Amino acid sequence: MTILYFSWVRDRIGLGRETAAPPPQLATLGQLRLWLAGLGPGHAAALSPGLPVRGAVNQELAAPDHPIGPDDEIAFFPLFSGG
Amino acid sequence: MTILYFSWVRDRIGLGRETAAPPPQLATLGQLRLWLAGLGPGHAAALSPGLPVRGAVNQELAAPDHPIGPDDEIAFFPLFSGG
Amino acid sequence: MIRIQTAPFDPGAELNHLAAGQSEAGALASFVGLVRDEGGRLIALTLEHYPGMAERLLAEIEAEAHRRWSLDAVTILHRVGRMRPGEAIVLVGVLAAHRAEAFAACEFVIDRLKTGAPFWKYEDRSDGAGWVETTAEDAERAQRWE
Amino acid sequence: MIRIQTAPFDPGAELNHLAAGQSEAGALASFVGLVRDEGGRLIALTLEHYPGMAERLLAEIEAEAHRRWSLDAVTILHRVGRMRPGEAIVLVGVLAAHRAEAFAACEFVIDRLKTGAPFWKYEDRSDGAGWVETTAEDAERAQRWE
Repeated sequence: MTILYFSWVRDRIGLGRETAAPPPQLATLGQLRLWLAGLGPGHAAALSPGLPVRGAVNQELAAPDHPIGPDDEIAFFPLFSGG
Repeated sequence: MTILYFSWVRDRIGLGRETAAPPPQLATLGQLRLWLAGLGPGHAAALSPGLPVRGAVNQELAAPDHPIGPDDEIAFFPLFSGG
Repeated sequence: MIRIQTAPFDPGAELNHLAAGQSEAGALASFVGLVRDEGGRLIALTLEHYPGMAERLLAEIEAEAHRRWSLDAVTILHRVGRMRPGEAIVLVGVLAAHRAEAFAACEFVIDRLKTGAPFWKYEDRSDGAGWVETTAEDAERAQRWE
Repeated sequence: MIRIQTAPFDPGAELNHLAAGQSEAGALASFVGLVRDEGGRLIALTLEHYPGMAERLLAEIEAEAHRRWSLDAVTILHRVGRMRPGEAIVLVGVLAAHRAEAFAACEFVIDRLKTGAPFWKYEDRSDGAGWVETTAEDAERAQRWE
């Protein structure tokens, strides 16, 4: 599973992209986020519950209950601030 | 007194500018318009009461009761359609 | 900046000029009015104006925009004379710190200009020629700002 | 037309290109977002994006604008990477028969783009550096269109 990070989520984790093999019982985007937040202090500072982070599955914005699979491209990032 | 005409007011009168010496008892823009409308068929077709014509005195939009004097620049024209 | 001219103008170059050198402004809203070809029926559009009065009324519209909003710069450019389909008739550019003001002021200026400054359009069409009437829509849009 | 690029772009040239060759369109409304110098404190602004997703969401915004209004053409151009005060970040140009649609669609696109497409701003300032938060005003302006 490919996971992309942007903006301060990436800065805190220290990586823009990683490949993860979460336990197969993780079925949703929200469960994946919680699992990633437990991987270390950087991941916790970026992804812990309460932080204003949104997620996407295969480049579509997705809610925490969105199902995920091993071939998905997942991304986490803050609210957008373009333009 | 200099009188300017624009757009179809000018086309109907056949002149863009004329110098007129109206009778001194003509004191307002509206009286001047009526007097001009009586000068001939072109003037009548351009300035008769009821036609959608506006007037200016010294390059300021002016109502029919606006006073006029011999040194004023008067203009008559249709509603604006620029831009 | 107010300019009325017979020569064609380059809208993009005018907008770049407006944007240049105003480092506090984050937003440039603009409007360019172009000669429509009216399904191929329009041969040419001629814009007439009342010299002197037109410049003065445009300057008043510009001043009123500055009174209503916090703006860095405004450009109003109006072409007069005979022009062809596709050519630019009028340009309004508004530079401001933020886009809400820039958009509002730009719409205000073009709405006021259409019915509040002494310009008249004459159409030369393959199906006839004549002076263009003020549209009801233009009159309504101008009234929004009263 | 949607384009995301690292190289600087010329807003005026892009707008002229949009206006060219669409002889039915009488109105070009546009917005250009420029890097503000924040009273001399901003050294550079860096725009990051999510490649692929950004292009797709901009294309969705463009398609939604076409669904809501009758438009001849839309250009959305967003620069990414590091840029200096005065440079153009984003351009939205809308060509339509009439100005009411052109203005509404242009405001819609920039409002949606600001909070609805995956771009993030990072400021490098003489008084500190950091990621820019979505402003409450931007969030409100985007909600006007829901």
